[in-house]
Formats: sequence, structure tokens, C-alpha cells
Amino acid sequence: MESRLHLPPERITRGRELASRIVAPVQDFIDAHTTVTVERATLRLAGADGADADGVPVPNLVVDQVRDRLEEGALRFWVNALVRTGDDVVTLSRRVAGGFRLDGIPLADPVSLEAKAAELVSAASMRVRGNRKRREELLARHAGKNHSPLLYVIVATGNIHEDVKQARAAAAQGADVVAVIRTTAQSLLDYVPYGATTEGFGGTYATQENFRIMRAALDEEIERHGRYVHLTNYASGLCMPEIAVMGALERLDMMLNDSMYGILFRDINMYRTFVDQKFSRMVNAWAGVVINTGEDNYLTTSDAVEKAYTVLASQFLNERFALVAGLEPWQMGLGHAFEMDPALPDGFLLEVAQALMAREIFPEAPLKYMPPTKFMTGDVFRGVVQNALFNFASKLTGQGIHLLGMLTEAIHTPFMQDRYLALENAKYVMGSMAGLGEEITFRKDGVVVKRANQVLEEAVAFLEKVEGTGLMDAIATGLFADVKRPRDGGKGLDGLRKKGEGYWNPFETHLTRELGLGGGR
Amino acid sequence: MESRLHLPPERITRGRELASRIVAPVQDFIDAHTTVTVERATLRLAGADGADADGVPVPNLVVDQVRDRLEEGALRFWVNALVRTGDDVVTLSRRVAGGFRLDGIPLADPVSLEAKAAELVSAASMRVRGNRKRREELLARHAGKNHSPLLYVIVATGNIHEDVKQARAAAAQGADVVAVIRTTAQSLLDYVPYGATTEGFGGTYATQENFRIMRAALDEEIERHGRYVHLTNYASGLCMPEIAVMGALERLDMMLNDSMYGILFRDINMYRTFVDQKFSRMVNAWAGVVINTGEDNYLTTSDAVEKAYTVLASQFLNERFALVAGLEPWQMGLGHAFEMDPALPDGFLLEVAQALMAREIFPEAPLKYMPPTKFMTGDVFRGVVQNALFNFASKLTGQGIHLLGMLTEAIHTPFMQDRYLALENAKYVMGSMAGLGEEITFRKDGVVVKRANQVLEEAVAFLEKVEGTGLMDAIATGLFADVKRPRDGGKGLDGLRKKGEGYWNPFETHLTRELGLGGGR
Amino acid sequence: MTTPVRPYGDTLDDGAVQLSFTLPVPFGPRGREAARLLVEKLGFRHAEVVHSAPLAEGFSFYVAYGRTDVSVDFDAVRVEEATGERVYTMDEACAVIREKLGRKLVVVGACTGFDAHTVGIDAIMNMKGYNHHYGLERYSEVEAHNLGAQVPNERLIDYAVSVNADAILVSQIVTQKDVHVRNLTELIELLEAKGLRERFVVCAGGTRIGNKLAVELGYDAGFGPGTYADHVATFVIDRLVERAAARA
Amino acid sequence: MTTPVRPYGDTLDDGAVQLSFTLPVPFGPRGREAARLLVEKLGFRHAEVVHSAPLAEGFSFYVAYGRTDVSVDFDAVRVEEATGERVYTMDEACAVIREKLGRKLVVVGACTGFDAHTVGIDAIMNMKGYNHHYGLERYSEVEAHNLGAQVPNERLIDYAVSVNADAILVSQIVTQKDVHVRNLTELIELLEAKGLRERFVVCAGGTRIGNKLAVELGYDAGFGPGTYADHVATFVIDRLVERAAARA
Ligand code: B12
Ligand code: B12
Ligand SMILES: Cc1ncc(COP(=O)(O)O)c(C=O)c1O
Ligand SMILES: Cc1ncc(COP(=O)(O)O)c(C=O)c1O
Repeated sequence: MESRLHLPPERITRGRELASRIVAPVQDFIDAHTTVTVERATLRLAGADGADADGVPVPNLVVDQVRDRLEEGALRFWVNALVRTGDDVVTLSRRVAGGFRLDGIPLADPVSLEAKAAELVSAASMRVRGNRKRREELLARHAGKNHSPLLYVIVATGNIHEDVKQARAAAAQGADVVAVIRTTAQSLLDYVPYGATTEGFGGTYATQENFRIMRAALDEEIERHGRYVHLTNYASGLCMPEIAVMGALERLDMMLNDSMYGILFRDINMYRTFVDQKFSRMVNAWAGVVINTGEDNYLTTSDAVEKAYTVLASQFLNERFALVAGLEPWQMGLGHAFEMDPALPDGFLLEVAQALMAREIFPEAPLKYMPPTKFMTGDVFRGVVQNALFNFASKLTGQGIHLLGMLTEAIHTPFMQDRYLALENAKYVMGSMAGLGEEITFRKDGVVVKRANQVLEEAVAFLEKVEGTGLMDAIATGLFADVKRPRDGGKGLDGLRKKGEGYWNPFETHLTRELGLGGGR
Repeated sequence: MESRLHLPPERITRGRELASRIVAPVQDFIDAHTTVTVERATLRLAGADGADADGVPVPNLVVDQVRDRLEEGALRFWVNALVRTGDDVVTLSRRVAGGFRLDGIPLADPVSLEAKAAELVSAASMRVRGNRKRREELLARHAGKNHSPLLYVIVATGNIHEDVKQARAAAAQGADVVAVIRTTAQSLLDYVPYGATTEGFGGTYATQENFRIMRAALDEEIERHGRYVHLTNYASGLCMPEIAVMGALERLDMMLNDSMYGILFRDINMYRTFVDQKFSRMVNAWAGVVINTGEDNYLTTSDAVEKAYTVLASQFLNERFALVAGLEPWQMGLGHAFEMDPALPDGFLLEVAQALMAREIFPEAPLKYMPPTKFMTGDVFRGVVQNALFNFASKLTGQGIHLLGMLTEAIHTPFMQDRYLALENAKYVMGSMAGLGEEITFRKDGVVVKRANQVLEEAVAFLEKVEGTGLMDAIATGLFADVKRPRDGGKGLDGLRKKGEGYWNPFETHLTRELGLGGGR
Repeated sequence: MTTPVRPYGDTLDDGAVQLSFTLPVPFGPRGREAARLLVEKLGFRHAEVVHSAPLAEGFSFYVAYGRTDVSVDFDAVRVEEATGERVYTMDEACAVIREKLGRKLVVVGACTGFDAHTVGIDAIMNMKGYNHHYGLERYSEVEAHNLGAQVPNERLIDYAVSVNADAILVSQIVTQKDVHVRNLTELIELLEAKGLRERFVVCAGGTRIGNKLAVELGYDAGFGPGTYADHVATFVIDRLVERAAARA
Repeated sequence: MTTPVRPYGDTLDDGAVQLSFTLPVPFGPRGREAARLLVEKLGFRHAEVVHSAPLAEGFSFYVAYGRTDVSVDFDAVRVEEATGERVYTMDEACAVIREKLGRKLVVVGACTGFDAHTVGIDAIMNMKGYNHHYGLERYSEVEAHNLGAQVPNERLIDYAVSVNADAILVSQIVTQKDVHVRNLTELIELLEAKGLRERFVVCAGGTRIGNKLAVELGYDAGFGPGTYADHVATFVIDRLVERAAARA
């Protein structure tokens, strides 16, 4: 397809080249390290599950037991215990929850450890492959029934059972994607809570049981309405890899997963995040999950015109980090957002320019377009109009994943009726102007074309600068999102470990092979 | 400007040619006739005013007295009485209201009648010229302060004093035009009520005093906000010429005035309407009033896609009837409406095609674009979206006069907050996408271009048919708006008179001369 | 059994309601507080004014959310619709007319008074009908007379008498200042004054009209939004058959 | 004098209010009637359900208009804002500090608990400020420490002690399930437990926070939407000057 914005292909190539150069050294660091949550994620893949009486999850119990020897990989201890006790994973999990220690057990011979590990890898593979297949079958069976872009709504009651009601209602109303929003600050917990939960603030805990409950409910809705309903949750935070694993096991379809979000917006240590995102993305890639990156966050604090280039720069980086973790272009739900000041004359034109630019630069990615939030007010009626223009811009520029704006954005997490009104709004607007994008061309010397070219230039210039500094120092000196995040600052650094000589992680090895990635050990 | 829709200029010319041929014979009929309300309008211009104890207006009293000699023109009796009694117009009005008869008074000599008439014509002229000048001055003083298109709202409380509050609020919120909607069925009254009124249904009586009260209030708002606020009312109905006169005297800026609306939508006799519209339009032309035609009405009963051509055909006819009544292109607020079914895929594209087509065919006319009404429901939130798309289409296609859609269209006449929300909606949407129309071109073989060309073709074909039949028979056989209106049917036929040899109407003569029109007697 | 139901936001019985209104007071903190107090006085807990804006001198606009404990006993909610679950299709209606009345059903309809909104009565009567439901003119066993808009009540009655109508159908759309109530009442009073009330099945319809209101005003039935010819036909036929049976 | 005010649609005291809500009942005539009854029970006359729609099995949505006789006495409406009409500009504030305190004012701010919404507290504290009103960091006579997001109450207190702060500014944006109330209460309790409550002027702010709520929770003042640094600065300075005067 020829560029409707007349973007110079060589500048786009330059952006990609820079991203690749920026990411490479970080990748070397990543490959040499593991973290507590990468280890726990591995244990989860190997069947460790459940929690002790205080609610501490079994994977955490295991990792805590072997904290001092993490450079060897926690899996060895788990596999060894399975071999030595002859327990199955459920029994062993229960025993660990009861206080059973794995660190004292003498090591079995490497051959039986490898054999046991291979068995576990194959069990996990079967489950994940089965989930992928199920999804593909359902999507094929209901092909052509989803909207384009996918209409994506959130549920966030705090109570998984209420969430289910809300999600079912959304499905009945035509939603293609339901995202269960996480409770405030779960990203800062260094464990994943266990079981069904009914008490969250501004969202519901991401737990494997909650995933399962919602998946089952949505699967019923798929049958009822003859339309695939995607399920989304958040990987981001101190438990990225673990939640990615839970998503793989419970057939989530999309996961919030950004290579730098935790660092910039949650003050999580950068080393920790870089290592965690890689493993979590490999898991997402393997599970056929579409990731949703968090570029929209740049614009909730900064101005959408002034800082548009930061969004594009971050998309280039997220794309690169995704590629090296084995994600395919169709899995890259790169983020951007409609955060243009409603008072800005011709703001809609600038917005269209930016959205179409993203579309052209990442033609195969199912771009994730976020609705107006920061300029939403308690005037719900004006909010409806803002959302209508957003819906218009999204359809006009051919976005892939469309987060519906709620008229009550500035007031509360969505009521059932808010979601309904949002879906009505989108279905009407997008149906009524569906063909407009195909109908029109933009003036070559007009506002839209100029704006897109300008943002591309600014993004490339910014990436040049980052490449000069190195990504980690760029973050440390505040080049991103106006925050300075020192290399050794932030949460979760104590969970980082350099891999030892004997680091053993057959799951990682398996993933690396499956995804056709070099590197790793 | 070159056509962005690639409309063939020769087809447009053909449409105009047909309209001119269709109107010509009707014009001959018109020139040979007068009506009770043309006579009353003339009397009003000559200062007849007030009402008797039963509320019968003085102009009606006079016309009733001389009913049998109307072919001479009613003015003669009025002028004669003035000459004979030496009364001024106010005194004479009061005496007529008290029962004084004019028909028995012996006629004075023609010279003193002509002299007196000339005096009256010049008094009226001065007042109307003064109003025009005042408007022009105010518009010049506040040049550049109105929106484009003009944002037009209605007030319709039924009580002129409440209307004033609503109108002031609208002015404060940014309205450029305030239309006072008339009470249900005033168009069927064969007189114009007198004085300030406080009891109407779905609107407020059009009376000269109400006009004055509203004009005075809006003039204050003009000073307060430094923005001209246009005042609109309805001429249409059995008193078209009289209300046009009232508008001229009280400096209304726009008047609903359609050459066929009364026939088709109010079942008023066609002869009566044709004669009335001519005189009323001459008055509008003279007073510098912008007319608003009623093509939107075709689409409140018929489908906006199927019957789009009827709108264009009617615009051609209204344009022609306007031209021969002396209206300039800038005074022709030709109507059309956004009545596309929200459920129609790509309906917005068809709508844009039709709106832009009108824009291109009548480049100098300040097109009056009506909001969605028939597909509005009690879902006020969806209503807001429909209005947002309407606002978008209007700005995109460069309309001139933009009637704001109300979110409560399907519920009640507007509350103060409804109007506020409508203005907010329009200001935001139109500000945010202001430049879009300039930015884009439509594909030559696309939906929009094809649709516009098709509607033009259909309209020309329809006009060919009407030309074949003759306008009056076309109406009688139901070619317009799916209603059959026999030549001798409908209301108000008894008010029609063939002008006699000695028909005397110095006001008509004056207007004809002033407007540079031939014809008349 | 009683089933108290309350508004629902995102948790059962949270009672969440959205409100918007204008107050005739100036914009500002005091207006905002007045709005909040008003919402509280309307019986809402957690009354929150989430938006306020100036409308004009001395007028301001508010959007609010509140939570109410008020409930309705859903089991006790009764709706009296003119027609029940059973609605005849056009063919069924014609069959019943043939069988039980043995002659054509004569129906006269109009939009009365000064009301010129014909779309509603046309939807019921015209050939074409509405939303893929044919109108009464299409019914082979119905003789339908649609008098159109702005028909005075007197004329409607005279006409109904002249064609020996079984039923009179009246449409009223404009409701400002209860003009529809006045106009509907006038028709019934005229019919009664002339001793003709019992001669016709008289039905009213319109956007803001329901069976309840119509019956209160002395009509046999009333029909609101979403009505098709099928509904009125069913009602009129059943009522006539009933009457015939009573007479026999 | 009392000035009863009622909602206004298009006529004084018409009492017109728009409502929308969801009911946990199926869509249909009974749901519609239940909605109408509910609006009536909320004290509205002329309750009209103008729209209804199915949301899901067992849930339906309603838009309604009603008219209420409920009124608020506008003359009796009192708002207690933290600051009155008189708000210092930045320069005035600095002049007063120099003159009346004779030293720099030390302010510590944070968005506490798990709340990560920094935009609000940044608007008050950052150089750049908000809507063309500079933040406290720009004030030459203010030493401003912005601790950012997700700051535990304990850490905030320790920090305030360590820099010998005059005032503590807390932001809370997330309010679901009243988490802000809990968190704000905890801070005051901790301060009291440590005997530090009187040492600081303590202010809260946030989208859903007002002076009234904050004072009820034991704060010196509360600030809602539309607040600028000017407001907090004015309040803190006046309060400190007052205290100094009382002590003297
Ligand atoms: C189209 C329209 C017009 C057209 C009418 C064309 C025509 N030939 O009918 C025109 C442009 C002429 C018009 C004019 C006016 N209108 Co108008 N109009 C509308 C509009 C947009 C749609 C109405 C409609 O056609 N609905 C579609 C039909 C199918 O629905 P329905 O009428 O409800 O009918 C259904 C049922 O109610 C039922 N039904 C109806 N009648 C009957 C009868 C029987 C016996 C039965 C069984 C069933 C039945 O069955 C139908 C099918 O399901 C509404 C706004 C809206 N969106 O609702 C305003 C509206 C009705 N109009 C309104 C007003 C005020 C006017 C005017 C008075 C304005 C003025 N001052 O000039 C004029 C007056 C005309 C007059 N003398 O009556 C107001 C009424 C406010 C109120 N509640 O009182 C409305 C609500 C707009 C508004 N918000 O101001 N209007
Ligand atoms: C931007 C934003 C975010 C950004 C925050 C970025 C950042 N660095 O701040 C991001 C994307 C990170 C975010 C995340 C979340 N958010 Co958020 N977010 C918003 C949003 C869109 C705008 C808030 C904002 O910046 N307002 C602008 C500022 C200037 O206004 P303000 O905060 O009110 O501040 C003013 C006054 O209140 C006052 N003030 C504020 N604090 C203080 C303090 C003092 C001392 C003083 C004097 C004055 C003062 O002065 C300020 C200037 O006038 C709102 C929706 C909206 N449009 O309001 C949702 C919103 C606040 N978020 C919400 C939620 C639920 C979340 C999440 C919990 C969602 C989730 N589960 O993941 C997360 C959790 C994050 C966390 N741990 O807290 C909800 C809160 C619902 C509720 N009432 O409880 C909202 C309302 C959206 C919604 N409808 O769901 N969010
Ligand atoms: C990539 C990404 N992850 C996570 C989140 C939010 O999750 P949390 O608040 O739990 O960090 C967001 C929110 O905007 C996001 O963009
Ligand atoms: C040209 C014209 N005149 C008049 C009216 C309405 O006036 P009335 O109902 O009094 O005939 C309309 C309404 O749509 C109109 O388009």
C-alpha cells in the first residue's frame, strides 16, 4: 500500500534501525539475568500452584526457600522434589503450602531431572497448544462476526462475580473484547494472589482463578452470541512473567504488556522490568496472545501534540522488544491514545494524522487505540461527543483494537449502562461512516500530512538521542515521560539475579527453541 | 471553484432552466391575483394595527368590511378614510377597532389618494430601510464574531416572556440565531393575533408585539456579548404576507418562507399559497431578510435516500420563486436535512454527498441545514451522537445556517440545558475538525461522488416530469411529497381574488420597482 | 412474594442513578452545594455533583450521581396493555373478522385538533404500514378511512357516523401543556353528548399515550410507541366480538 | 428571607429533571412500568420513561424525565471553602511569608497509599503548575518537596519530620469503595498516635474531595477540582500566621 501521508520510507526504516541498536545492549543484559518472578513463572509452568494459610502463593514459597541459590534456577529444586518424592505437582504444591521444604533434598541424577522436566514441559505445552487451538477454532467458526476495529470494554467492579455479570452484559451488547481491570496497585505486589476475589479498588485482582471464571463465562457468551469474545488482563508489574503464564494457561487472548511501562509509570526497577518483560513476552508469543502496549500513558501526563513523538518512539522500541521475544506482528497491539485537547482548533485533524501515521508505520500490527480520558469531565453529555469523535477517528484510520470511551470516565469505573451507551455510540458512528477512510485522500500540503511527517521526524530525532545515551541512561536522565528512574532505584531490584553457570530452565530453553530465538542459555 | 463532486455543470443548468419554465406560468397566475392576507399585509404596511374587543385585528376588520370589493384593493378604502377623516393611522386604527366602517365613505379625488399613499409608502420605506441599516451596522460592528455556519437554536415555551429568558441564555452560550417557534397550527389561522402572548402549544404565537419584545431583548444581548444575534420567525401559513410585513417592521433577520410548504404540508389551497408567497417574499427581499425554505419537511415523512431528489428539485423551485420575487442569492436559506437512518451502513457518506451537492449547486446561498429529528428517540445519549455527526457533516460540507439538534428532540421542546448541550456539542465538534473539509478530496469513483451525481440526475428527471405536467397539476396528482392537493381543495381558497381593472396597491408597485422586478400591475 | 428492585450501577442494590437538571441560581460553589442538597432531598445518599456549568445570568446546569434506597416491588408491577401476548397477524385478523363478524370492519382514523403529525396514524393505517407490519388499508376485511391531519373532533364524529364505522382511531402527538388530554377529552364528551359513545370502539394513540391514560380519559384503549396495525386490529376485533357475544 | 429554588426546564418551578438508570429486571412493558413507578417513588410528578433498552438477560436501561416539587432554600445554602474570596497571587504569598513568617515555608506533598495519580498533586506543586497558575516549587519563599506517587503514610510523616515541614499536602484520586477515606483517616491517626498532629498544617485534595469531607476527617482543609497552588498557599500561610499570632 502506498503511503497516504507521504511518509518517507527511509525515515521509517531509520526508526526501526535505531530501535534495534537501542535494544541490543539491553538484550545482552536481559539474557544474563533472571528474577524472582521469572523463576516463579517457571514454577507455575511446571505446575506449582496454590497458597499457604497466610495466602502466600506456592511459587513464592519455593522461591523464598531457595532465595540464596536462585542463580541456579528455582526449577531444579521443584523438579528434584517431584523426582525424589514421587508426588504429582498438585500433591507437591499442597505439601509446600503446608511448610514442606525443597532446599534440603539431595539432588537426584541429572538424567532423571531432565526427564521429569521434559515431562512437565510437554504437559504445559500441550495445555497451551490446546488453548491456542481452541481459540483458533472458535475464531474460525465465528469468522466475520467481530467488529473492525475490535470493540474493547473494561469491567472493574472489584468483585469477580459482579465482573462476570458486567462482562456477560457487554458481550450481549456486542463487545469483542472484555478486559478485567486490575485492582489499584496490584502491579506493586511481588506475588499473585490466589483464588477467586471479591474485594478490589478500581479493579479486580488478577488471579488464575479469576481468569478461569471469566474465561468460562465468556466462552458461554461466545456460544450464545456466535461471536468470539476476547479476554484481556494485565501482565505489567512486578509479576509480569507469572501473570503471562496464567494467561497462557487460562486462554486469555490479550495482555497488557509494555517493555517500559513498569519503569516509567510504576517506578519499578529497570533491570527487573527489562528481564521480566522478556520472559513474559516469550510466554505471550508462545500462547498466541496479543499484547497491548502502554504508550497511551505518555499522554495522560504530557501534552498530546507536544509529546506525540514519544508515543511513536516508544512504539518502535516496543516493537523491537517484541520481535526479539518472538512475538509476531499480528500480536503487537501497539498503543496510542486520543488525548487531544477538545479546545484545540483543528485538534481532530492532528489526531487523525497521528493515528493514521501509526497505522502506516505498523501496517500489520493491530494497533490499540485508547479513548479520551484526561480531558473527560463530569459533563457526561460532552463526554459522549468526545467519544463519538474518537470512534470516528478510529474507524477512519483503520485501527485494530478500539478501547471504548466511557461517558463517566471522569467519575467512576463503568456502570453497566455506561458500557452499553459506549457500544451504541461506536456501533452507530462506525457503521454510519464505515467507508469514509476509503473515500478520501488528504491534501499533500495539508495539515494532516504535514503533522504526520513532523511527528515521524521528531521521533527519529529522539531515538537518535536515546541511541547516543543508551536506553538505560536515557531513562535514568529523564528522557522518557519526564521522569528520572535511576538504574538502581525503584521497586523490585532485590528480586534480580545474575544467572549462574549452572542456571537451569528447560522451559526457557523450550520457549526459545519454539519461538525460533537465538540467545538465552 | 471547481466541483469536488464532479457534478456536470450542464445538468445543473438544466435543473435551473426547468425550474424557470415550471415557475413562469404560475407567475402569470400570481400576477393576476390578490388575497385577503396580501390586502391585510398592505394595510399593515400602511399603518393599520391593533384589534377589536374580540381580538379581531384591524387589518381583518377592514378587509372584512370591503370583502366584496377586494378586486379593487383594500388599501384604497383605508387611504380614503385617512384623507377624508384627517386621522393619523393610529387614530384610524383605533376607530376601526371601535366599529367605524370605511366602505361607505365617498371616495376622495385620486390625486389626494395617491399623495396620501405616497406618504404612507415613504413612512414604511423609511422604517424598513432604517431596520436594514441598523442590521448592517451591527453586523459590521461585530464582524467575524458569528460562527460559521451560524448556530441556530429554537425557543418554544409558548410564553413570550419565558422565551426571552431562554433566548438570552442561548445568546450567552454562543447562539448566532434564535428562532421563536410558532404555536401549533398558527399557520391555519387566517389572522395574526395581536399583542404579547403567554399561552401557546409547542410554540409561541407570532405577533408583532412578540416580535418586538424578542428583538429588544436580543439587541441587548448583542451589546452584551459583542455578537450579532439573528432573530427568526415563521411567515408560512395563511398569513404569509402579513407576517413578512411584521418581520420587516420589527427587524427580523430570517423568516421561514417556502413557496409550496403550505400547500403540501398544511393543506392550504395552492392558488392562495402561490399568491401569498410572492408578496411575502417581495417583502422579505425588501427588508433584507434571509428566507428559510422547508425542504426538510419532505424527509420527515419520506426516506432520506429514496427521496433525496425531491429536496433538490424543491430547492431549484424555491430558488426560482425567490428570484422572481426579488430575493438575492445571499437571502436564500434553502433547506435540507440530516434525516439519514442511523442504522444505514455508510449513511453518513450519503448524507455528506447530499449536503456537499447542495453546497456546490447553490454556492452563494446560505444553506439551512436541519438536524436529525425523525430518527431521534428518547435515548438522549444516542441523540447526542446523532447530533455530533450532524455537526460534523455540516462543518465538513460548509453549510451556512445550522439548526442545532436537541438531545431531547423526541421528548419535549427544548429545555434551557438542552440548548446549552447542543451548543457545546457544535462548538466542540466544529472547532476540532474545522479544517477537515479543506484537507480532503473524495475519490472520483467513490460512494460520495456517485451518490451526488445520482441525486442530481434524479432531480432533473423529476423536474422534467413536472415541467411536462405543469406545476399545479403535478401537485394535484401527488408528484410532490406523496400528497395530492387538488387545485380547488385546501384551506383559504375563499380568500383569493382576481385583481380587478382598477386594482390599486401602491405598496406593491413600490416593492416591484424597488426590487427591479417587471410584471405586477 | 415480593421482589424489591433498585437501580443498579455495578453492584446489586447499589441504587445508582444519573441525574441532570438546571437550577435558577448563579453558577458557583453555592449553586453546586444547592444542587447537591437537592439531590439529597430527593432521597439520594452519596449525592455527588460531578459537573456544573453556567447557562446564563442566574441559571446553572448540573450533572449528578446519587444512590437511592428506594425500591419497587417488581412482582407487584402490573401493566395493563390494550392487547395481551396474543396478537393476530394480518391474515389471522381477517380470518377472525370473516368468521365472527361476517362483514367488513369499518375503521375511521385521524390526527385530531391542530395536531399535524400524521406519521403515527399513517403507520397504523397506510397500505405500507411500518417496520414491515402492513397497515389497516392492506387488510382485505377492513374498510379503512384515514382522514389525515388536523381534523376537528366534530368532523371526525360526523364522518364516522356517515360511514357507519365500528371503530374510531385518534392520534395525538403534541402534548405540550397537556393539549392532547384536552383534545382527547373533548372527543369523548362530544360523543357522549350525542349519545354515540357506545356505538364505536374508540382508541387513542401517540408517542406519549399509553393504555392507562387512554382508559382514564374514557377510551376503550390506548397505544404508545412501538404499536403496529396488528395490535389495534386485535384489540378492536376482540372487543367487537365480545360485544356481539354479550348482545346475543 | 428564604428563596426556594427548584429545577428549571423551561418555566420557573417546573421542577424538570432528567434521570437515567439500570434496573435488574428484564426489558419489556413491566420493566418500563417498574422504572416509572420508581421515578414516582423518588418523588417526581409526571414521571415519564422516555426510553428503555435491554442491556443483558435480566437487566434493562431507562431514560426518564420527571418533575419535582422538592426545593432547596438558596439563602440557607452555605459553602465552607478552605479559602474565601481573597486568594494571594504568588508574589503576594511570598511577600506575606517574608513579612509574617520571616523564613521559608516548608511544604511536603504526596499522592499516598496505592494511589498513583500524580497529575493533581503535580498541578499544585510542580514549577509548571496548572492552567497558567505556577506551582509551589516556583514560589521563591517556599521550599517544596513533592514525593510523588504511592507514598505510604508512614514514609510521608517521616519525611515531613526530617525536613521540618510546616505543611503536609496529600492527594487522593481513587475513591472506589471509599478507599480514600480509609487512607486519609489512617494518616491522621498515625499523626495523632505519634503526637505530631499539631505540628503540621495538613491538607487533602483530589477530584472527589471537598473542604467539608476533609475537615470531617480531621484535616485542616480540603481542596477539590479547580484548585490552584494559590489556594493552598493562601490557606497554609493564613493558618500559620494565625497560629503564630495565637502563640504570641
Ligand atoms: C416528523 C415530526 C414533525 C413533522 C410531522 C410530519 C407529519 N406529516 O407527521 C412536522 C415537521 C410537520 C412537525 C411539525 C411540528 N412538530 Co413535530 N415532530 C416530528 C418528529 C420529528 C417525529 C414524529 C414522528 O413522525 N414519529 C414517528 C411515528 C411513527 O411515531 P408516533 O407518532 O409515536 O406513532 C407511533 C405510536 O405512537 C403509535 N400511534 C400514534 N398515533 C396512533 C394512533 C392510534 C390510534 C394508534 C393505535 C397508535 C398510534 O403508533 C405509531 C407507530 O408505532 C417528532 C420528534 C420525534 N423524533 O419523535 C417531533 C415532535 C413530535 N414535534 C413537536 C412539535 C412541538 C411540533 C410543532 C408543534 C413545532 C411547531 N411549533 O411548529 C409542529 C406542529 C405541527 C402541528 N400542527 O402539529 C414536538 C412535540 C413536543 C410535545 N411533546 O408536545 C416533538 C416531540 C419535537 C420536539 N421535541 O419539539 N413535526
Ligand atoms: C490520568 C489518569 C490516570 C493515569 C495517572 C497518571 C498520573 N501520573 O497521574 C494512569 C493511566 C496511570 C491511571 C491509572 C489508574 N486509574 Co486513573 N485516571 C486518570 C484520569 C484520566 C485523569 C486524572 C487526572 O490527571 N486529572 C487531572 C488533575 C489535574 O485533576 P485532579 O487529580 O482532580 O487534581 C486537581 C484537584 O483535584 C486538586 N488536587 C488534587 N490533589 C490535590 C492535593 C492537594 C493537597 C490539593 C491542595 C489539591 C489537589 O488540584 C488539582 C488541580 O486543580 C482520570 C479520569 C478523569 N478524566 O478524571 C482517571 C481515574 C481517576 N482513574 C481511575 C482508576 C480506577 C485508575 C486505576 C485504578 C485503573 C486500574 N485499575 O488500573 C489505575 C490505578 C493507578 C493507581 N495505582 O492509582 C478512576 C478512579 C475511579 C474512582 N473514582 O475511584 C478514574 C476516575 C477513571 C475511571 N472512570 O475509572 N489513571
Ligand atoms: C501497559 C500497561 N500495563 C498496566 C497498566 C495498568 O496496570 P497497573 O495500574 O496495575 O499498573 C496500564 C494502564 O494504563 C498499562 O498501560
Ligand atoms: C417553511 C416552513 N414553514 C413553517 C413551518 C412550521 O410552521 P407551522 O407548523 O406553523 O406551519 C415549517 C416547519 O417545519 C417550515 O419548514
